Amino acid sequence: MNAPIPPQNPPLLSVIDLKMHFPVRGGVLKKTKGTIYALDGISFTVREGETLGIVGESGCGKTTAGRTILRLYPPTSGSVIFEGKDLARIPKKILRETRRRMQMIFQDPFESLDARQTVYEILEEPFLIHGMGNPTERKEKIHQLLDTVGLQKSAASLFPHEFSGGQRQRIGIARAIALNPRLIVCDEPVSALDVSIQSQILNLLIELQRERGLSYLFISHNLAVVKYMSESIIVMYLGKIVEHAPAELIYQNPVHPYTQALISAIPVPDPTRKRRRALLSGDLPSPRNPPAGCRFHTRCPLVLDQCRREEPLLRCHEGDPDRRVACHRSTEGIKIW
Amino acid sequence: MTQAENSFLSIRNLVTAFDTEQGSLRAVEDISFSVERGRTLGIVGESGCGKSVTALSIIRLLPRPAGRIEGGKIWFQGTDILTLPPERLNEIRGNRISMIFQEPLTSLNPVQRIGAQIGEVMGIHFPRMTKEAIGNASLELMEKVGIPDPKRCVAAYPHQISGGMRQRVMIAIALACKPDLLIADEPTTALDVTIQAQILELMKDLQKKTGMAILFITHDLGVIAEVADQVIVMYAGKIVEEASVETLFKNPAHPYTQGLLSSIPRLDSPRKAPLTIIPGMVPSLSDMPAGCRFQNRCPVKIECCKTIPPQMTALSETHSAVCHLLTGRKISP
Amino acid sequence: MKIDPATLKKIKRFQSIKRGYYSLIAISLFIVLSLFAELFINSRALLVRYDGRYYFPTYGEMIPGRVFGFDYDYETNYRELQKRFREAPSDDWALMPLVPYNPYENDLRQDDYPPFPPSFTEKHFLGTDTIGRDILSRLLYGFRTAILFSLALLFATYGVGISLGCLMGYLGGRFDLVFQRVIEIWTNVPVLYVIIIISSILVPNAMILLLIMAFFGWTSITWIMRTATYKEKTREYVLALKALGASDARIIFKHILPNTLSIIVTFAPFALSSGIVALTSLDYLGFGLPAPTPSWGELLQQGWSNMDAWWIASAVISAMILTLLTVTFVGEAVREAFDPKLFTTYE
Amino acid sequence: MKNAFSHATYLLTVFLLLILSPQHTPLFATPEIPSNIVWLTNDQDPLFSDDTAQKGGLFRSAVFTFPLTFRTVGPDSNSGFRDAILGNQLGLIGIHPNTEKIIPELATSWAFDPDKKTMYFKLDPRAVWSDGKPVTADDFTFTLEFMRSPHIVAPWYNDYYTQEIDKVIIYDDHTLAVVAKKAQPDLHLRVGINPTPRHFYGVLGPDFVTQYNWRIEPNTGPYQMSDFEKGKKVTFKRKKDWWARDNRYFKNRFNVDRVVYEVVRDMTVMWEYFKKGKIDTFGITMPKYWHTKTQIPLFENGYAEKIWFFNDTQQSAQGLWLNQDKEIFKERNLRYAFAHAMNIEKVIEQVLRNDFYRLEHGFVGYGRYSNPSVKARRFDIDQVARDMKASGWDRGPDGIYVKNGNRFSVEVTYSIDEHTERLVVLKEEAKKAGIELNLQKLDVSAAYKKVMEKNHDVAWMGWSTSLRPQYWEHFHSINAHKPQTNNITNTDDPEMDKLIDDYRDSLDEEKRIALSLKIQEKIHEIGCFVPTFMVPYVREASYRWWRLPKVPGTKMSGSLFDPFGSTTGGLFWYDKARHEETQAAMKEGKTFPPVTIVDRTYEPK
Repeated sequence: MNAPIPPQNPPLLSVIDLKMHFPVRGGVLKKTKGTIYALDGISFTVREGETLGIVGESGCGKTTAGRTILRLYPPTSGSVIFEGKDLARIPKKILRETRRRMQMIFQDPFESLDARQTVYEILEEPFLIHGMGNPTERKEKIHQLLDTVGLQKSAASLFPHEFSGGQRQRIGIARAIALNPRLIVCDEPVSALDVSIQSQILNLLIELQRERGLSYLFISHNLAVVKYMSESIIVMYLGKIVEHAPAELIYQNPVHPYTQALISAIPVPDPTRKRRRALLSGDLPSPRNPPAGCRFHTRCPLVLDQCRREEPLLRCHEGDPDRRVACHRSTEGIKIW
Repeated sequence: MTQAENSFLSIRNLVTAFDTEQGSLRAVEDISFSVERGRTLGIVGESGCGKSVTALSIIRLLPRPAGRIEGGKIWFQGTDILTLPPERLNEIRGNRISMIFQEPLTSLNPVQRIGAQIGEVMGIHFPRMTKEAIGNASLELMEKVGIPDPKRCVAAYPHQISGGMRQRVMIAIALACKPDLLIADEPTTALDVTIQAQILELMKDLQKKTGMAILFITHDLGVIAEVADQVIVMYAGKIVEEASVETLFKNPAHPYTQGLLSSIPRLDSPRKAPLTIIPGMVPSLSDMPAGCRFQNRCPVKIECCKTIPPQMTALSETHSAVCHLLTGRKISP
Repeated sequence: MKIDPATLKKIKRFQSIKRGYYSLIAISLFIVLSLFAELFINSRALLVRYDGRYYFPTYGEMIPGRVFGFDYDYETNYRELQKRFREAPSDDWALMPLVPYNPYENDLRQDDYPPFPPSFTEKHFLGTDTIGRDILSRLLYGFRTAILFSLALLFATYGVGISLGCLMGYLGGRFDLVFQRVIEIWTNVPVLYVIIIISSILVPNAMILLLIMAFFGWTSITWIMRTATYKEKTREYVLALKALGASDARIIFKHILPNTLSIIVTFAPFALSSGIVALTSLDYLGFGLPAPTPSWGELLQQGWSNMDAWWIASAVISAMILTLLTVTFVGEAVREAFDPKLFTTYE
Repeated sequence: MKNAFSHATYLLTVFLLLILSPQHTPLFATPEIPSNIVWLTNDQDPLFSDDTAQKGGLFRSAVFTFPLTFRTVGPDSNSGFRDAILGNQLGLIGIHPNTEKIIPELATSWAFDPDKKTMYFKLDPRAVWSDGKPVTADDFTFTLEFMRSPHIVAPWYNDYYTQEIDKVIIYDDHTLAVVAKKAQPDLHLRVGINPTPRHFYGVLGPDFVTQYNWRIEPNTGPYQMSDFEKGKKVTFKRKKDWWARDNRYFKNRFNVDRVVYEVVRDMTVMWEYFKKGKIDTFGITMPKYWHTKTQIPLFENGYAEKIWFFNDTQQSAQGLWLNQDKEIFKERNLRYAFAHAMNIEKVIEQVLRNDFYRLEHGFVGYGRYSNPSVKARRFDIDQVARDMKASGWDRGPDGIYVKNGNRFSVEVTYSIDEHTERLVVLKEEAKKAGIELNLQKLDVSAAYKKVMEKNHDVAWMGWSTSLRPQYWEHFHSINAHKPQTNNITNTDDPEMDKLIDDYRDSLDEEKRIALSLKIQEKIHEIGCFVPTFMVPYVREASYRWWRLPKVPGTKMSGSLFDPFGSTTGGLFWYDKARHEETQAAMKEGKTFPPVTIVDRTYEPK
């Protein structure tokens, strides 16, 4: 197949073999009793003006990925190259400055705002932290921001709890774009919102991306939303990337059995489409004790002996540099439903 | 006996209110519907629309003294639940009507073993069962809800098992007394999709086997599409549309239902194409507009929506909606 | 700076709890009153006119008797002065406070022995203690001592507790670990005994007592603050601030502290009353502030050993009940306002 | 014993010199009694008991704490309860409480050696231990062994019996001599030691302290402990055929059959016990009790009686001790001014209800050894002004004297709660005189430590007494300027040293008395001690069926209802008829005229 290669934007963020292991402590002296392998060597690239989606179920490490990239957690190993600098290694001072250009939107729009501050104060905070502008300039900026995210100027004097969830998320977005970032990590930005509000926020995010050339790292458990938002998608399972592909392909032709199962499990709002279900048995194993070999082998319907012993590498699928799959049987073209 | 009294579960003109700092607010206002034996009725709506309150009203489990049922009738197999004395109520609760909740961890007693919790329910409702019989029945139940290695699970505490397993345990408890009606309030919302799929399958399967009726409450239209036979759409404490599941998804009549269906991105929707939106937000209970409650967000609002509350209009045998635009009109199936 | 509506709501709720609200007004009034106690209860005259000159003896240095024509160099006895002016009519006069006794002087009489019962003519409205000191005077000044002491103690323990607790919760790790153990050990020290031992060796003046009590009193609020901070710092808004590049200090002082404030406020009235109780108990046991500092504990001790002088015990016990009740009412109302528990049952 | 408590007036007990105690020596070949000695005895002195006294009855008393041990030496033995046990241990000789002459106890006669170091004794052959074993001369040898043993863990006794007593010489089973280390004027006060039952203790071992905690030692006195309930009460029983019951000075004494001590932990509660009739007597020396608390029907109806008995015994040197090493007290004028600023009279008149007497100097009550012409400085503001002016001090803005920025503000260290009310009055009065007192109340041991380290400005305290005035430890320069000595004023005066040295070296009583008077004048002149109060009496409340002799006590009586104590104890008796009469009256509501006895036999003029 010689699909035309689309022109690609230059990379903005490259993550190379990033690992984040959390020690589990216990006892009087808080000795390390174990390790949670939240991220166990992930690599990917986010291109300018594009969205990279990360999907996966709870505990797969997607949230950790977002936070580690922003170095809200100090990574165990690996690199996060942003604007040519390795964020995992730069000194705190430079990091603080760099953070202006990478921001985050959180799942819970109420939790992520300081309830004691007015919207004005919340939005002023980024400028104050970085010592930018005088009061008049800041005021003007804040009003602009409010306008950008579709809120009234009068909202400035109100407190977060006086808003509905969707409006709060708008405030969160306004804060995230206040410093003109280039990258925004969106961590489940709509999953706490009511369905009728979700679309408003998604539209806003798209609009902002278009206007400002933003890149998003879009994290969600909702494959439909991720697919809608992203150019390419990473599917994670237990701290590992199992599949990485352009958004359309992942839906049309998922390769990894986990991806397939995930897609088949998503309930579709169409009662007439009674599909065959690929039901996965069992639960997600604990990231404290990931299975040996392929991490998915405990639930995989296609499991071979090899899968139990040997960990599959994330390799290009069928020579396509944009498609990577970590499965021993990826070349066999088996569909599990 | 009226038809309502005769039916399996029939709610008529239910009004439930809560005392808050803003005064008494009606979380559920004048809703009526019925559920048939062996069928699944889905109630769908956004947070705060009154769907959970409806469920709690049915088994009279409202928090006191803030919440109370102000009016209406709830007929369950010929008895009006609202007039039952408390001791009779307990015979129905858990025995003929069971309920499962969204967060299985908080619904289970954290310091009691799983086995004991299942056994306890049976002990309450079948006082004549021996300990051994209860133990065996528990194991059997757990097997039935698909818990692998039930013997180990019996001895475990709730926090030691996964969320999916906990929800299965909840279902096992709910099924312990072979209820005629199962009320499931967002039973899969806290679960991962792969687990959700398992639970949904399980519920459908169990319904087939036991013939119980299910009242399935969720905000997820996708889930509704999979499980429900009949669907009620609620908005701001009122029912706005009721239809069979096929009709609803194919021919949504109420602008709100239409908006909902078109605003969610689907796996096959084109990337980053602007989504249809329902503008604005749900009015708060303390600040309900006169007339139609959806008027501030409705794209097809007309003058009378502002002042006159619309009435339920039957569009077909199985389909009715509450909208001025539909008055006098029937949509052919 | 605008008070956020959540707080405003709490304040409103507090105001609506009448018992607590009026208690707060009452206790504030008491405190203000006691701060200016010299104007109501004092042996010095408020105003003296003598030989065409006016004197304001209340605040400032003592005026020796000779200035007013007495034959002594020590402080003028203004009661006698007033009496003298009255007996020998002239333009001179002296205006005495409501209760013309200070808390230290012994109003002793020939052939009659204290404690003297309440007397309006003598202006000992609550009587005198066993060495002829005015009880009302000692009560009010004792209240001032106790409340100021408790407030100081409150600030000291809260100062330490809040900063340390905040740091423990925020920094976590080894710092937290070490102090956790320290607190655990600290809380197992029987504080009262330690204070008794220390204050029997050291001179127990107010400052030292305060230091000792603060030294052992900081743990509970530290623990509370640690927990609160811990909870607060894992909240997403802190993460958001970090992502914005905010410094730790900014996060702690501008965000975490204000958000944990309600917890501190809830505990404060109870801490205040326990401070009063602690000081009173120590004074009662004789390990508190040195004599002759006016103190409730000392009065209570006198009352206990002189049950027949009913006015001593009844005055100090009523005063204590009143104060503690008021403070507790305030505390209750604050807690109710800040953390309303709506009682819910299920049918 | 309860009396010791009720006299809150007695301050720090610094040394326990009070009692007779010494002891004895190893023996070589049988020694000969010197022939040049004169055997003495005393059957001439007046009796002080009452010959109408009857035997019988139960006497109930109370103690604050249960003793931690029944041992009288070693750790934890120094409780008030020790007096009860030791009260039943006789010595070789006693002191007549009124004439202060030697009277027999275990020894029937005695003799002095001209060397003024040795005293000879003949034991009463009838003397037996409570377990029936005879008391022999060897028991006195054993006292020395016992008291010198490291196993008793009592350094003070170890030291005393080594430094003061040289040896005990045994001539035969009932004849012995006790030899002091050095010649002394009042030898009999040192060598009249107690016996210790060798047959009871045998060889002492390192487990002595634990082994004898709760064992009851055989004794020679009128009572023996019969049973006890740990933490609650102790009962003493009168010996039916006590060997000394008919001795001249023991006759008609030690009358009650049983004495019960119950533990009552609080003074106020103890008073309630008395009012309920659960204990028989109560010490009411304190003004509060004498004047106020006894104004109740119990006394008004005559069921209980009050007695005020003046004694004439050595008075504790109570007062303010100025530390002359402190800058402010280096100047004599300032010491005088301080003394004149202490309004002791006001305290006596208006706080202490004239119940206390002004102590004129530190050595009152020592008979001829006391100087009646030394009078304490009286409160005198003008005199203070003169003294201060002479030293160049003036009143500051707050009325307190200042000079070069130094205020005349001194710290008064004290340790007894009840004294606070006296001190606050002194403080207010001193303020008028221009001197500021800062009251520093410390725990007893902390105060003691502070004073012993000479860190005080002014110490408010008293010393316990001995039979003769002791000057050397308090006023000799050899004890000045160093810690852990009793010269807490740091008196350092060559003239004083000379007088004290002469006093100590002299074996001639008349000369000693003359020197004693001189020293007391000198102390007054130095002005480093402001004497305060004395309480030359005891006051007791008792139910009316408890009877006392016509003169209810002796010159030396510290309590009228001390059931034991060979010198002054056991004078009272139980009147059964009156008890029954009173009980009947109480039941019927009949009353008796109230009785308050004031006995002024020994009142100081």
